[in-house]
Amino acid sequence: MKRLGLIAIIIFGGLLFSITFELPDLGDASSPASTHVSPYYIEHTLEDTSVPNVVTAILADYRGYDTLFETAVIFSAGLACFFLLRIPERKAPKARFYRHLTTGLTLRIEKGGRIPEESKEFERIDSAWVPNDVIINMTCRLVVPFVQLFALYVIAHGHHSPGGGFQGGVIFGAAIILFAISNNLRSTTRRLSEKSSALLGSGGVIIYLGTGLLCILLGAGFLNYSGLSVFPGLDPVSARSYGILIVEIGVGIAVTAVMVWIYYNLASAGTQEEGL
Amino acid sequence: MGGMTEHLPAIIVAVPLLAALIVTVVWWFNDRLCFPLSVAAGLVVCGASANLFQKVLTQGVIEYRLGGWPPPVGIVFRVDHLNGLILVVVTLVAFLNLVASRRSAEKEFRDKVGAFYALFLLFITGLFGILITGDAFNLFVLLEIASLTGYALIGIGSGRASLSGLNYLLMGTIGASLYLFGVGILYVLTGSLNMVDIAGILPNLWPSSAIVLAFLLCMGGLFVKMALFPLHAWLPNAYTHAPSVVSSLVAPLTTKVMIYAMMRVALTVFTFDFAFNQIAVRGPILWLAILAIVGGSLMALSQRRLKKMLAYIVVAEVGYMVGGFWLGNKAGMSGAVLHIINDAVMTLCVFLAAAAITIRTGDDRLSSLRGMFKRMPLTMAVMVLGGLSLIGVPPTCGFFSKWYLISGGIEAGHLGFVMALIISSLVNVVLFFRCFEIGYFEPFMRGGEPHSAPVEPGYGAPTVQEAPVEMLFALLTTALLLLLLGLFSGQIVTRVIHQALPAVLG
Amino acid sequence: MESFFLYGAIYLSLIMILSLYRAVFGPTVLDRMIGVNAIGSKTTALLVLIGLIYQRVEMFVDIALAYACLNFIAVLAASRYFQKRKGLYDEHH
Amino acid sequence: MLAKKNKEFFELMETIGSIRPLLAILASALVIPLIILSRGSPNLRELWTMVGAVLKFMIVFSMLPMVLAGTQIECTLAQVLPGFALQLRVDALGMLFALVSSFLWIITSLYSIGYMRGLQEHDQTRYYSFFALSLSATVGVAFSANLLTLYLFYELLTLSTYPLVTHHQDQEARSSGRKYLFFILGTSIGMILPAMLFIAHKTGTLDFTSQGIVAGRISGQATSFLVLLFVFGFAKAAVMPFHAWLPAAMVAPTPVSALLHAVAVVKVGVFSVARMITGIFGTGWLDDLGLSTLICGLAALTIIVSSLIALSADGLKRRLAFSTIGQLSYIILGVALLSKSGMVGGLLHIGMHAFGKITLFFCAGAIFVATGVTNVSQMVGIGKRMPLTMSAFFIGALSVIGLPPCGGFISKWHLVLGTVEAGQFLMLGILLVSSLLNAAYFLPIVYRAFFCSPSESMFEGPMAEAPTWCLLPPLLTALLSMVLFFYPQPFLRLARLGVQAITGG
Amino acid sequence: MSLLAAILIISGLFFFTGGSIGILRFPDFYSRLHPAGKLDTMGLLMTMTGMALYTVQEFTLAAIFTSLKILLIIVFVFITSPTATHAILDAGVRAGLSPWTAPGKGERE
Amino acid sequence: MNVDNLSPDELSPDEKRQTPAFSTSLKQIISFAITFLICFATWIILSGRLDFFHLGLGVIACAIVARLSSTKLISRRGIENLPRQWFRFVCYVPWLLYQVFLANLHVMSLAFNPRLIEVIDPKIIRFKSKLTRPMSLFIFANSITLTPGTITVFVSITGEFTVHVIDEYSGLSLPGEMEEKVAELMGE
Amino acid sequence: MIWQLDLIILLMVVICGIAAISIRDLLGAAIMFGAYSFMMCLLWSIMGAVDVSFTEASVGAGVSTVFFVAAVFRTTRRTRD
Amino acid sequence: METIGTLIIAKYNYWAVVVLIAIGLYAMIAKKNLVKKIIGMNIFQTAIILFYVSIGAKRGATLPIIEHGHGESTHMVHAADYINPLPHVLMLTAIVVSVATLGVALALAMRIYFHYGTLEEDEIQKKIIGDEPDKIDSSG
Repeated sequence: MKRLGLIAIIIFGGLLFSITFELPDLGDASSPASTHVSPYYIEHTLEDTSVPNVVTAILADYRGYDTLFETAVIFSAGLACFFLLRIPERKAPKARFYRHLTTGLTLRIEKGGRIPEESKEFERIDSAWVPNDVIINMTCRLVVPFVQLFALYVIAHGHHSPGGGFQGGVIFGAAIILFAISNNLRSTTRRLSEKSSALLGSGGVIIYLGTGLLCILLGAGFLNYSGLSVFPGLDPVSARSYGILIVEIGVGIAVTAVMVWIYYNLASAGTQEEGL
Repeated sequence: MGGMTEHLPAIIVAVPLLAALIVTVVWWFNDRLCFPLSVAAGLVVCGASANLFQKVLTQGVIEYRLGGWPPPVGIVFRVDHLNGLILVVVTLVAFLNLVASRRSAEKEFRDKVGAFYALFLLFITGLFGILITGDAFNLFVLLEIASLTGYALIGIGSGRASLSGLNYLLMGTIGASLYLFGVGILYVLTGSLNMVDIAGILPNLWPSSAIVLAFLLCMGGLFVKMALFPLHAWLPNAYTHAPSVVSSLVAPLTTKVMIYAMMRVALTVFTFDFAFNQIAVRGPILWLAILAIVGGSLMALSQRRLKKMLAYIVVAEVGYMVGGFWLGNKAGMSGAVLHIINDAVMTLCVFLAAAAITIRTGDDRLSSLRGMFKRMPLTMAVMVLGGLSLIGVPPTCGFFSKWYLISGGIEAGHLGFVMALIISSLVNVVLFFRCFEIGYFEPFMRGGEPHSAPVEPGYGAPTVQEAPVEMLFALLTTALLLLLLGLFSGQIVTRVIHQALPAVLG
Repeated sequence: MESFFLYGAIYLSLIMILSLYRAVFGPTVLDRMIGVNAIGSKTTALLVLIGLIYQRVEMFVDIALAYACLNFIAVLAASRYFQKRKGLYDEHH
Repeated sequence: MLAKKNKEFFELMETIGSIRPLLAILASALVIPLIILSRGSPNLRELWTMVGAVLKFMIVFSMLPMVLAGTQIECTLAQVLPGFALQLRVDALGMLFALVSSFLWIITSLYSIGYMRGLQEHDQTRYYSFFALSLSATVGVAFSANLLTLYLFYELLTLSTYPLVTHHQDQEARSSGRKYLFFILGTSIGMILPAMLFIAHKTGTLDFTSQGIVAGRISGQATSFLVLLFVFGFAKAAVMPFHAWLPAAMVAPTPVSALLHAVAVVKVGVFSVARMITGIFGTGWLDDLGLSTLICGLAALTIIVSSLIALSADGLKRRLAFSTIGQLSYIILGVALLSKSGMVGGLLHIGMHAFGKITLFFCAGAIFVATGVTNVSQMVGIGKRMPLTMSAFFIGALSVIGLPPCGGFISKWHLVLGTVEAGQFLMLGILLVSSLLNAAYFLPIVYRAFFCSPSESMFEGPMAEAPTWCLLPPLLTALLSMVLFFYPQPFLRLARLGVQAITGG
Repeated sequence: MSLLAAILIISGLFFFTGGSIGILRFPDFYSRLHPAGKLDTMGLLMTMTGMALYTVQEFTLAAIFTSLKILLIIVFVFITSPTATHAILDAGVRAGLSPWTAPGKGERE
Repeated sequence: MNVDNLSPDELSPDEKRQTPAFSTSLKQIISFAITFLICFATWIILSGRLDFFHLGLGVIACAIVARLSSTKLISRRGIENLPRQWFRFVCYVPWLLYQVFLANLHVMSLAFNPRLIEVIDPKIIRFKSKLTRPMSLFIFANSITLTPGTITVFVSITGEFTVHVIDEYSGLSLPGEMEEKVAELMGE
Repeated sequence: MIWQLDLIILLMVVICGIAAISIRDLLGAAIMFGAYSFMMCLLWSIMGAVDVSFTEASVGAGVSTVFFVAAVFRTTRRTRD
Repeated sequence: METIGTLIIAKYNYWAVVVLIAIGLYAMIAKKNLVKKIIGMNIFQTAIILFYVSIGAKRGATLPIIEHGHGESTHMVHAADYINPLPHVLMLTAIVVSVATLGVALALAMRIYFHYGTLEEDEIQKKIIGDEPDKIDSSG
């Protein structure tokens, strides 16, 4: 197998190598790729959509349809992980673990212990050998809000700087994952349950798709945000700009939720009892 | 809603996507609503596709600009006779499958039924998108959504399913990436992603070997996705080990849609002249197709499991269509297109029947067919019809596409292809009649006791236990479709397919 | 000044190769983690340097910031592994 | 000159559109649901069968006057492929065959009732349903206007007879069924389909016309190859070496063997070959190429070899089967002689042989029902126990051998004339030799049945005929065989008309 | 200003160098963490400060915000880097990796 | 060494409970407000755009974050002396930076020392700190990690420190001055 | 377009790639894959694709490595190649 | 010599792509461990992303974010000054797709592990054969 693989790769590599001489040089400004369609984008983005970040404009508007499906792909990945891994019911474990909220100490309650599942003083956590690491906990307490804020910033400022819904969503998701890693899965799912992550995930895509469909209802084509200009105070150009923002927010929500959802399922092997 | 018809192409894709999302939401609150919602979406899509097809028939090619941007800048949908027709069949097949899947989905995915329907809808969304998109890159994205959900649906099965699913995933990703690479080279050379636009620019660049490689990469990627013979390794296991309802969804649709994508890429992007005259790939691909037909058929012979056998038949059928297309003449291409729709229905028919049997017996070995003519007479009748269609017996649609394919082969003077088709038909005879024999001659056994050779006639006649009623409905409709497609194949070919074939073919 | 940044960036990337050595050949997984962590912090600096070279530093700062936040997560996740799975080398079932 | 004459003839010939041919085909197919629905009550079920049979015969018969008047009846079902339609056309040739088969279905149905009830067979509903279906297919073949339609019904016939052949569902039936399918489906897909496609590709049409469609469009070499493909490919005609399915298929219940293997299936085979020779290749073109000798040679070989095998066969049905193989080749031989009388003889033989052979099969079935005996060697003295049956057997045998006063004589006479007309004296010799052989394998049965010494007889005791429903049909067909000797007019006229349409004379 | 920036950057690079060489040279996992955890943080601090200074040279609002953002990175790194170091070390301890001790000095704990 | 011993599964014996100066709901509001303000300041730095629209977005974003994590960022306990802490913190940072710089020089000298192996003598030491609040523990631990030759291995909630030192010299100063500073900073 | 840097980073990308597939420990491979992502991110910012770089930074550093570690955590680190 | 040097500088991106594709494909074909295969798959995908991104590169151009953008639409924008943004957009999508694929692939790998207790393909194959001794088929 190895040898076969090598031979195949050498042939394939040679084939690819042989055509490199026909392709334009790296950074060639006069290559067809840079002269056919892309100048249109660069030169017209501002007047079409008033978005300085050309990438965002293309992503969410000129080729917004791609992005709709990109979001759908992410969503289906979340759904797929859920579908493949989730094990809904499990037999109750021998012992439960609780953390005292004010001190952060861990309690081990044997089967039939007294502390109820829902308690204000205690919080049920994952398992015995996760130490309550003060340093990591504190760091995350400090860092997570800022990461979240940063993520929101990235989503909101996709028009002017790199970033946008997807990047921001991933960062937001990563912030929640960070919280899950530093604390434990159970306390994370209490804050953002699997159900809400699923709902948010589809909700995000629905925002995107709904914007597109709303455009149809408003008389423009699918995903043609200029249709939104029927709302007061919007001209077609700024309507496109706001349309892009709405869409980015949708993407952000969906991506956040789905990343978290995938993490829940991967880290707990579908039980959602105990994470990484 | 008169104004809405103009947006039909978008609606066809948006509705199942929206339904998938809503199903996901609704499922957390009430899981009984999932099925009706999905069926409603399926119905809407069926209606929309029929309507769209009608529009295409009257108005010619429909181009729908997404976001209102003109083609090379934005993405467009292009619906012509060919994909309009295939779209109708694909929506119909998907709908029938959706209806059929109810009982067993509830049984197999008790607590994840919403996710199942959502993935189902996402899967078909991807397929519809692939069919109508006019953008080379967009095709990739849609390809991925269809594949990704496909991997999940296949991997959920028990036993080796996840391994097969992962294999499929790896192969599928290679395929998609190769395609993406090919599109990348095209983009480097032309600077465009719109299929028609690329086709307009490419003739200036024909001597370039880079284009040939781009062509090979695109084709290679799609060949992997459609499981053309040497690249078919993922398919049989994936289809065998997937849950029954899934294999009856994936098997009829995936390969067919990929073959259509191949046609689309070869004809629209690279143009007929390039694909058939400028480069000499026609011969090798034809021989690959022949290998696929013969190899698939022969490997199907050695299988002991019903679904695996059917999966290998799918491999062979892929050879039919690829070969027919690459014959490069009118009859062959018509045959290939006709076979796409016929094969979608035929495969649905046999896979659904297999699913029904698997549901009732919990086993998909050939031996599980024992006594089935007595136990599930209607299912078996439909399966016989499907089998006959795959063999190519006249009143069924399989005969007609085979007719075109063989006459295309004769016209092209490619005797190898003709021989391969005939051999494969003969092998199909053996395959299906082996199944029928088992169902007919061997009595039903409970619990899989070894069967004793000579059997008293009428021994152990079991009670009739048909498939669930939804499945039966789907099965009978499919059977009807098999005959209708056969009877109307002349109309389909002259009024639809010939309209869309390249003008060079006359 | 541009060329200064350029050479600085090149120098930094050469240093990264040194860290990479540890990441590639580190005898244990933890050594690799050290190496990768070190690469991560250098990458953050390098991103801003590239921004300076492009003279669009405000665009690259965001990436660097994201990097600084997120690099930490990967390391934390990997080290978390050892808090639940004992044994530096692989467990043998 | 000849062509011109033909043309004139055709211009004279009237063609009318009617759905009657379709109705004739559907008559039996439409009773199937009724048969299935009334599976609870055997009487009702068999009533439906009879209704279907009679209805069908009446529809077919109602078209007879028109056909005899030189009219063709056409019915286009669907334009399934561009340029190739599913089309039905009733001409003299088809009428002849349809008449025989639909008439014999009535008798066979009667016989079936007796036979199946007598043996208390299982799955009778399935049996009757497929029986009806196969009759639909048979008439469909008879009325096909083009090769495509013919192929369709040919395949339908194959498939619908499979459950009949394997009716017993035991190991023997299974292996016979396999053989049956292997030969018939295999040849039709492997040989006929490509040949048909080749012709369609070369000529652009598949319609049966009087001069054939191939002439001038396909080279001689290709034509001879195609001829071989068709002659062997219609394996139902059982030209050696594609005959092996026929003896094997004798495991079926006797009515099945009787109708299908004396009338429907095998006759469909030879009818198809005849259609090929006349309608596709055209007698003129074959004559020009000298291919008739080839076909005749094949047929002659089959006749001789099968007769020799029949001589040595002990099982009665097996002997009858090999006899059938030989007789079928008579028909092919007759048509392939390309002489007028030869063709008339061949076509007549379709009917005459059918009546004779079905009698023989009915008798064999009756013997089996009454005594359970299947081998010739066990039938010593059976004539004393079942005199009526054996008399019918005797008449049937005479008809098959071709001796007066039976219908078989008429057809054989024309065949002999045909060989002389065509100048094929070798064939004449073969005909005569084979007639002798026929006599040699049939007459000893009769002889031993009636004229054995009591010590050898295995059937002492009083007369014990088979049940009435088993006995009447062979008597009836035997009688008809004799009637046909004296009054062969309808068949003769049809055959002449058909031949006239072909040769234009 | 830009000279100061250059000096800061150069010294930052110097710290980075030290960190990388330290990672290579130190004998075991625990001791390697010292250069990795500290020198890299310091290097980052210095280069970033240098770059922030350089950016703020052109004294516009945008430039100020940009350099503030760079400072924000430093803050982040100062919180996360020791934590990451600690996490890795902790992992090592839990994984049961015994620390390298100087030969001859033995375990004197 | 036994890792499991390090995890504190027993309740802390002396838990300091301060008498609340504000009611809980007021505390909530205050912590929300403080979080919001901190976030908004960060937002402005990040955004760099002072127009109405972007500030509006910022308000929304900060509100979301503050809603999500006001309990995380600002501990409810001791909310009343936050300003003082922050002032002290600002004073503490330069000292820390200086220490860090020293530490780096030290490690740097080690890294470039050709006789590295002979110079270093890593070992693990433990000590008990008098600090109790998690925040102070955290600051102390991170400061240890940043300063010469020492890395915190583990801190228990009760203030037991496990520290890896690169050589004997580095470990001498622990807990020492730094602890005092941190204690002063956090008002303990 | 800074080709000098580009080449060095490319070299490191290749090294990381080879290391990621040849380390006989899945956790190590996952970590190396993270490093590979870093390098890719750098490469793309050098080529001026800031958005792509941003995405890769957030995905490679934040999510995909965590996914890998989680998967390895739930399965096994053992690998024979 | 110089021409070779310029050639290297002019085309090295493609060659890097080729090398990375080779690495990825090799891992997917030759490695037996499923997670390794998944890593290989990702490398393969990134190689293609690299290809696209390098197409977009443009000498002497700046990032595709228009400077002094908002509100000053009178400002003339020259396409040659900005890097081609289209490949970036495409590759954003491709990266997302690859992350999604990665998630699903890992989920599948985990299921496989739970079922067979190993991630090595050959060991799984052995187990399959061991499980079903009467049904040996060669294809994986």
